[in-house]
Amino acid sequence: MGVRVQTDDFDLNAEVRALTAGRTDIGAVVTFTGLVRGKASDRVLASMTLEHYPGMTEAELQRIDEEAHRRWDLDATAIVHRVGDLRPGDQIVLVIAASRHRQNAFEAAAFLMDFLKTRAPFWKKETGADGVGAWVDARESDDDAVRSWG
Amino acid sequence: MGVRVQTDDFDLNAEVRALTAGRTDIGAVVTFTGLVRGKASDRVLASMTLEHYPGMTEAELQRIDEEAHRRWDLDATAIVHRVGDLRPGDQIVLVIAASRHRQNAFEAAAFLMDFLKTRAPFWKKETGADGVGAWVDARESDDDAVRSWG
Amino acid sequence: MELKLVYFASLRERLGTGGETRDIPADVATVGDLMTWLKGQDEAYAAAFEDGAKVRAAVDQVHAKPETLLANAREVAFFPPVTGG
Amino acid sequence: MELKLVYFASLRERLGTGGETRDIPADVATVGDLMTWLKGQDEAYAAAFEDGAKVRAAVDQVHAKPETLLANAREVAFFPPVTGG
Repeated sequence: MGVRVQTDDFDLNAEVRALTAGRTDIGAVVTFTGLVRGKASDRVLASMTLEHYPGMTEAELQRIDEEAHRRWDLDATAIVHRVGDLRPGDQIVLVIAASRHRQNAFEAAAFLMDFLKTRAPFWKKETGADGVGAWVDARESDDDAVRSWG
Repeated sequence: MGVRVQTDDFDLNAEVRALTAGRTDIGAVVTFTGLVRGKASDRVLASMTLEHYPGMTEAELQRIDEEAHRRWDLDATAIVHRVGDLRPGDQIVLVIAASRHRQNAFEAAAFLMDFLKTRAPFWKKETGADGVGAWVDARESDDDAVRSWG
Repeated sequence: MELKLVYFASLRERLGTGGETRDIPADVATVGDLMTWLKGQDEAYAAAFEDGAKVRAAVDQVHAKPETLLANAREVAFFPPVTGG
Repeated sequence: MELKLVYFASLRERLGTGGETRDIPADVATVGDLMTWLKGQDEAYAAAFEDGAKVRAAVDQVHAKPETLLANAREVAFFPPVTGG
């Protein structure tokens, strides 16, 4: 239910607690954390810069989140995405889905990530250890993942 | 790769960091946390007691974990399960699957939970607000979930 | 054959014990045989093992079926379907 | 019609600007028309919009297709396929 775009890092415990604190109706919490990998197609990375479309990003994440709540019986969800300069090992994105039952939570978290990947207006530029920058190409497998949800 | 059975609570951040610290090859971390719900089939719970089969539990969790590593390309996994007396809202179980790509991590985490639910020798006894204790019945949907993995 | 038997959860409560060591006749070859033999011991066992479909077993800490051979087993466990997670 | 145009990522770099306000002719009715019209402006636009399949658009911050009508749009965005997450 909360979507956020920020340059700051996020804290997994704090984000989960914000959803579950004081509640005893939630039986299952699934989190997905995306991290910057140190190698991309055999290229060693020095850093990654995330650009986004302020305004549309938040609106689109909100739309994706609402769609997840329409499709599954969820008690709480959260999406946090970082922008700006990141380094290998840094956290990029966090998705949380909480529900009474585990299958809803797993499916909704996977759905949120699949749709975020193909619809939320973020763009990654990688800078190699050689100092050369290159925009990341979109992956066809991500489009396939979205189509699989019908 | 680590499986643990303990009475103490666990810390999500610490468990994830133990798997990812100092690594830059992991792109995706999926966690599942199971919590004690305050109501079970309209019965208000005061507490829950988890019994297990010491020795077999750890061995079975290890077997389930190894099977996940055979089926998916995973960088790291962890399973932590609590035993003893728990209250509504308490954490019961944690599963973590880390991989280069998100689909592996999602599928492996769901697989670990489905198999843990039907194979790991744990038994829950619920005590209602009325003081009456009752062993929890196994759910057929859990058996179905395991069969779906083939 | 001397065998360590262990019981868990509702089965442990019904039998009033978490485990015991028993001398098992030589013709008790499988887990199913053992359940049948235990049922014949007294009323408490008969009641606990009555609904065989609800009793699961492990031999030396590995899940077993009624047809699983006891062979040189040291420990056989009986328990209801598991409910962890 | 006055329209705010915004560009992101590789498209922004190619055009050398993150955005501009343009006066669009009345016969530019759809997102596709707008792309065709921009391509005719100069070589930088022609190059940036050359591979139409790799350019995505949003109208007033909602994903759009080439056939999406501009109608009373205030802001149109062009960008490559997204790569977040």
